[in-house]
Amino acid sequence: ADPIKIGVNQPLTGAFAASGTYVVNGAKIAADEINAKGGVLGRKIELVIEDNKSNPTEAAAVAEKLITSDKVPVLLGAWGSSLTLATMPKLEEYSVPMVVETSSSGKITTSGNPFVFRISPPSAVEAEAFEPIAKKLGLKKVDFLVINNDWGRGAADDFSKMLKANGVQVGLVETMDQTSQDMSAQLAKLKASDADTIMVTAAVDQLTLLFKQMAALGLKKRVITTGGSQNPDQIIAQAGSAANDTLHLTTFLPWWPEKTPNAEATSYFLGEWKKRGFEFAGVTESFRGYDGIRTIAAGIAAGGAADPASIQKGLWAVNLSGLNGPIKFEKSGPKGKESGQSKPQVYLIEIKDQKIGHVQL
Amino acid sequence: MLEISDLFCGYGQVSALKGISLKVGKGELVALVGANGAGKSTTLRTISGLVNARSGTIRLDGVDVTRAGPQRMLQMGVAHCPEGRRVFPHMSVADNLAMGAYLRPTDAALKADYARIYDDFPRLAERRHQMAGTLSGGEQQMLAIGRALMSRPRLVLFDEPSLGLAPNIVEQMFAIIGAIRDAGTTVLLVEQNAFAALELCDHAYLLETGRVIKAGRGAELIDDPHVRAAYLGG
Amino acid sequence: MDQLLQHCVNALVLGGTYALLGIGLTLIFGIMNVVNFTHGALYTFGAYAMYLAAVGLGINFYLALPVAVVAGLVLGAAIEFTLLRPLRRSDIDTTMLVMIGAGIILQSGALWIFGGVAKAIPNPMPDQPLNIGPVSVAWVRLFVFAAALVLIGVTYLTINRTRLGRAMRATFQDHDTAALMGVNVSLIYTATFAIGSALAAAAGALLGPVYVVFPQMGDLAAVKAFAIVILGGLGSIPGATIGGFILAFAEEIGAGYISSGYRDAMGFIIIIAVLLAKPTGLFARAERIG
Amino acid sequence: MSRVIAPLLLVVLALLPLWLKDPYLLNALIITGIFTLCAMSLNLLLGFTGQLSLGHVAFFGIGAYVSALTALGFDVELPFGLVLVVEPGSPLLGFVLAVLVTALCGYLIGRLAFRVRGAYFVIVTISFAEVVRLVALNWVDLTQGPLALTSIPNMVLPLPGLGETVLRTKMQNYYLVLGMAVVGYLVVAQLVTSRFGRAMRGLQQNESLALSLGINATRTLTVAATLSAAMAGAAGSLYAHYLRIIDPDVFLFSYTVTMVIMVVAGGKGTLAGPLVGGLIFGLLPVALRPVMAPEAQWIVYGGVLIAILFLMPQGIVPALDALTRRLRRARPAKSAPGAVEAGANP
Amino acid sequence: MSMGTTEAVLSVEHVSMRFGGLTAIADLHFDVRAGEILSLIGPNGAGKTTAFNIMTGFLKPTQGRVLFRGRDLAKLRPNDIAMLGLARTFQRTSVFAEDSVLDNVLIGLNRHGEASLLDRLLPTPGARRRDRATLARAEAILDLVGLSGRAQEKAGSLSYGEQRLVGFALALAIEPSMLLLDEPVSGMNASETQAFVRLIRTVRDSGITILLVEHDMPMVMEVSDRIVCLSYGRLIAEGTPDEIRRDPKVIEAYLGKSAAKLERREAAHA
Ligand SMILES: Nc1ncnc2c1ncn2[C@@H]1O[C@H](COP(=O)(O)OP(=O)(O)OP(=O)(O)O)[C@@H](O)[C@H]1O
Ligand SMILES: Nc1ncnc2c1ncn2[C@@H]1O[C@H](COP(=O)(O)OP(=O)(O)OP(=O)(O)O)[C@@H](O)[C@H]1O
Ligand SMILES: [Mg+2]
Ligand SMILES: [Mg+2]
Repeated sequence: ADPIKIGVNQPLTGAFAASGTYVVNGAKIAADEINAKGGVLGRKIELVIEDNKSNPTEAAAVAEKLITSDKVPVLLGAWGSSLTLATMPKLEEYSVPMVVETSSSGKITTSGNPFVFRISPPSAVEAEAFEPIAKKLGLKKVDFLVINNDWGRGAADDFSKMLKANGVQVGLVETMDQTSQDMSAQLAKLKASDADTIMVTAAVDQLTLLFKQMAALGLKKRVITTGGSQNPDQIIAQAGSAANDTLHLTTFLPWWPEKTPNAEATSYFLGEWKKRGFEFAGVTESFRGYDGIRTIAAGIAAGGAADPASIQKGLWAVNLSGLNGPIKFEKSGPKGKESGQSKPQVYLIEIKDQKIGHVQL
Repeated sequence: MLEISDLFCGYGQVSALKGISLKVGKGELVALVGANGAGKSTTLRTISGLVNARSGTIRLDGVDVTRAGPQRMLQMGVAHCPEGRRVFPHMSVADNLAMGAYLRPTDAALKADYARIYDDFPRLAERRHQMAGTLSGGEQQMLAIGRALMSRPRLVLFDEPSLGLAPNIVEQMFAIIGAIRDAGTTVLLVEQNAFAALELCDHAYLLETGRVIKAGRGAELIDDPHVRAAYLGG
Repeated sequence: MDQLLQHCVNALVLGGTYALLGIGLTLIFGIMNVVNFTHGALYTFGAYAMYLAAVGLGINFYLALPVAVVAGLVLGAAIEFTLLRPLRRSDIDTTMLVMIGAGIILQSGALWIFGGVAKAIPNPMPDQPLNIGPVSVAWVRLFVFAAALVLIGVTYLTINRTRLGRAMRATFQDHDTAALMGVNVSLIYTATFAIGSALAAAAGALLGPVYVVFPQMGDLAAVKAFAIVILGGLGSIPGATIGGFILAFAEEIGAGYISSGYRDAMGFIIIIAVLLAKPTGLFARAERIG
Repeated sequence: MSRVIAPLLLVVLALLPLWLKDPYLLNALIITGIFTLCAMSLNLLLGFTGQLSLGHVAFFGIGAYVSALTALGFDVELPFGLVLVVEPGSPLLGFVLAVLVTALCGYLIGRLAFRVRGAYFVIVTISFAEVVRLVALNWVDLTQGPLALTSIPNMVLPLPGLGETVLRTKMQNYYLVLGMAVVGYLVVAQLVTSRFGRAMRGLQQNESLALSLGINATRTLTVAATLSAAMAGAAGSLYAHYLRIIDPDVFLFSYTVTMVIMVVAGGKGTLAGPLVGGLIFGLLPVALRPVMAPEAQWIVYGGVLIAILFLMPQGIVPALDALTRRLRRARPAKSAPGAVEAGANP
Repeated sequence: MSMGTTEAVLSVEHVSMRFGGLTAIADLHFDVRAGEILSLIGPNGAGKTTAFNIMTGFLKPTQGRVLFRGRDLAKLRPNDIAMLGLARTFQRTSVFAEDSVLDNVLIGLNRHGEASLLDRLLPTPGARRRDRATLARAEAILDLVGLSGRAQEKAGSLSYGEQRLVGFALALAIEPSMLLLDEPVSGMNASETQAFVRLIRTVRDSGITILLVEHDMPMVMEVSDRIVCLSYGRLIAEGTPDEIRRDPKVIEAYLGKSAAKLERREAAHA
């Protein structure tokens, strides 16, 4: 039989090229694994990968192409929130479901688009998971330094809300442009503030810069990063000792496969990743591509047919043990037009002496 | 010294020179006169290599230099003081003169040359550090003349050097050109001030629409009725 | 007060790097009149060259720097020779577009060769910052600052005091007449573009170790470089230097006391304000009419 | 040349959807059309006044935001305790407001352009666009900042007899964009062939001389900038209602670069230039997409750009112009035009 | 042979101009009367072009003011002044180099046939008629200056002398009531200059007042009604050509030995 096509809409060039490429590589591992085991519904699956150039207009165009020219019944995409949001009207227009693997904007699952199924945690979910940790750490006053996009802003909002509800003071909320390389002005301000903790939301490259620049300014406070895109290994490799004594909220523990909810799958994924010659640092991004394709495959199997409507139905029935916890969609958003949201696990890790440790609280 | 034969040249579709031949002997002062658009400036530009000849040859001391290019021509001792002043507007007067001596940066005689130019044109000495672009028209013209002389040429091509100069300075300028010739430098002079040029020159050519239509000693041309009517205002 | 001091020191050090970004461009944009959209890509190129030399080949940090600069010089000469020379007589917008094309190719090439993951270049300076009272500065930044000042000084002297510099200025003011002065105009074009490129690459090679190296690193740098050059007045090296410091102070103080969200806006607001007050930049040159 | 190319393109483009049913390609054409409209507006400034606006995307983005916010409604707190509440309105009203607001911005930038020229103008426009982008990003109350404006309604058109029609389908949007492009083309065409157009050309070539002839630089540049901005604003409005989501990425610098490429490669200062450039560089990425790796697509895109300029430094349309002129001259000369007027009387 | 009234069209009232430390004009004071040809002469760098720039609004004087037909020009921009009917040419060649000679003049006819923007958007018959009239006018001007043969040529490709004529045609195109000419015959030979003198006279006879800057003394002496002489920014003499020719200050600062030649020439003519 013909293979079942799955559209993959990711940034392979432009600002997010590194992350998009990781996700695609993870997705390929899943597809090969599934095909090696005989595929779904007796058919192989085939990834149709398109580059959305880190640009919302292109993301929408790519969705249109995948759906109408390649006739894919389901999509994986589109990394950043603005990219995902841009594709959503197309999903509605053609009634095709999409599994969202990375984006964190709350709007994605609250705006009433029943074709969206998200396996990454929106920042509200992350904040909720952080609540018990925050209590145990005994935070008093927190400043924020976030990337100035939906992801960073969303994190600052949701974490502030949660912290205030728990009696923790919230001080400064500083932002940085996603292309900024020099954050010394923001850091000087944070250095002078009386908060005990800084929560940071940014991608790995900016985190590296931040840690180096913090060290250069002699800024020594508790730092917690959120968002799950940290690549701690890359940070250690590039920031060196400057990364010591930082805490990171993450959704995947590739360092200790045995501690993950699905140890067997994690080991397989890590083994395959290594076999293909990719750098270990990328796994904290790429596992989402891997889980995303597995989710879609499970949805197809559960729906019993490879048409968009069946897959959409099937996704609601998915109950899969992902690399970071059970993948199971709950309803979210306005009644009658709910989107699916799965709640992954959130862990706290620590970098000490340039090594990664799991913080058990 | 300079010998041009059957030179053709043009710009794009236009042909500006249609077979020019002329000779400039060593130490001579030769004048080139003609109406607007006759091709005088183009002739000078072709000699100095700013414009490429389409056909014909230019010889300097017997050497074919038709396609030598401006740098090579200057190295061989041919300086060109272009039409319309063309000073470097954002450089000082002194820097403009230094550009004139670009190919002889370490020459010991340089100081004396600067002094001579400043002596000839005291106005320039006053304005040594002014940006050339803010000089008045006539001041720029003096600068252009001085700059051309800074390379100590053997042959100098002047394109309307009297342009925009006050009458007393024009006189002085012609005197300077005469002095240069007397000091042994060969001069090819294009002048709208045809009377003065013809009086001064050893030999003259009359150009019309890209061709040489008359040649002779200056005095001959002054007396020529056609020349009188067409160029000297009757 | 401590915060203000720290901001000022930050701005001073940052201003040095901005000035460094600006001077390469002020040669090519200000003096050659080429709207150089490859400036960012050349900056990125310098950083990758440094990465390859220092990390890939394991050359000593201080020796790798000149290697990267020479690589920039060669690339700049090559770009001028192949792309700009044939278009010398066309207008400024045509060359600008060709430079856009070249910039796209260089940037995509970097992505293709090195991937999107950022690279870090280790430096031999001490990790511990220099602390003076309440103020801290990283050693590597001080090194960059010093190097920037040296490069600016050398460039300034080259342009304003040497025969080469004089020929460069003359050529781009009136290239026919410069040719009549015996200047090898073609060589000057190539040399100027190459030197400007080498300065961009030097900025990349010096800042690569301070920041991280990735294919898009040149985008923001280029926009800032343009702003700095204009702020100081086209073609003026002291202008570009002071423009760099003004921009750095505006950003630092703006982010520190107004809003970090508008950090990058501060520089642009200053530019608009300065140009409204003095439409030809701070170090404009006189023009005359008639 | 423009007189031949433009109507020809119009006929072809008007008939195209009759056999081209692929929604993806229609989508590509719609987006291309929107950017071509921007390119036409940029051409008015760059091609006819010589002022390069590298912040043209600002007008595009402002148009998109104004139109979207009008259609979606919003409430913001203003200083002094004022609260501005706007109920959702018709997208058509949004379009009109988008045009008006961007025209006003264009007017202000035009006034500025009178003071700063050339490279300085370039930077002022870049700065303007960057400041506007940062406002869109940071004024979260109004624009929702990076969280994007979503669920923007489609454009509506009051059709005689049918009431207000919501333009949902690709086909409808295609003809809407095509119609706007035609209107934009005609406005530019009328403008530049007039006395006013000559004034712009004069200013571009020799400003002091133009001034000495009584040409009002401020007014000329302001009118050009105002119209240009309004057209870009109209394009932004179409974009917002077609894509139905906008975020501060509508201010991407690369969009301006795309517009500049379309104008200059097509032939700045010609009427058909931005159309030809727009179609080529709007559709080139679509053509490259299936053939090669993503990075290679960009490299080829840059290569094509360079190749076009090497072969045709003035741009495509002027090169075609020169070619036809040469062909015509090669044929037995019928007597040049102009000679007829000048030399009619013996 | 000063014609008509002594009414001043243009009055320069105690104007000074400084560039940094350099005084280019100091307390300049003179009138131009309606219908006359007045020449402004003086050594290089005396401040003649600067005076033109002040009169046409390109420079604002550091002191003093200029009145044109009774109106203070202090606050007006160059284009406003042109619209009042005061036209100028430039010392350096000045044309719209990329356009044809005819288009150059059409640009210059800017002031001619005011068509509103709306008129253009809807090309009415009225607008078309005006377009045709404008074209005819342009051709007439080219005819007058003798450039009709080169109407379709790119202005930038004309020779130096021809470009100067284009500049003159442009100034005529705005239909001025007064014309400022900055070295109009530089780059022309004696015969061409004579043709130009006839042209200026025709223009003056059509009622246009002319202020001339020129270093071609025979021409100046022949054509001027009156002459004003500047040196180092100061007015040093004012009078008829005969008076100026004999003025020792003018001879010393400006004419040099050529004064004698002029005398001879004049004698020969007489
Ligand atoms: N750059 C150019 N492009 C096209 N044609 C040109 C160019 N320069 C000169 N020409 C043409 O070549 C012919 C000769 O011009 P040239 O400048 O040599 O004349 P000229 O004798 O110096 O005149 P003038 O006394 O006015 O300076 C003219 O018809 C002119 O139009
Ligand atoms: N923008 C300026 N900056 C500095 N100096 C200037 C400027 N413009 C003119 N000057 C100086 O002012 C003086 C008067 O110049 P102007 O051009 O008016 O002289 P001119 O009388 O027209 O001379 P010419 O007969 O040579 O054209 C000159 O010495 C000139 O160098
Ligand atoms: Mg000439
Ligand atoms: Mg003058």
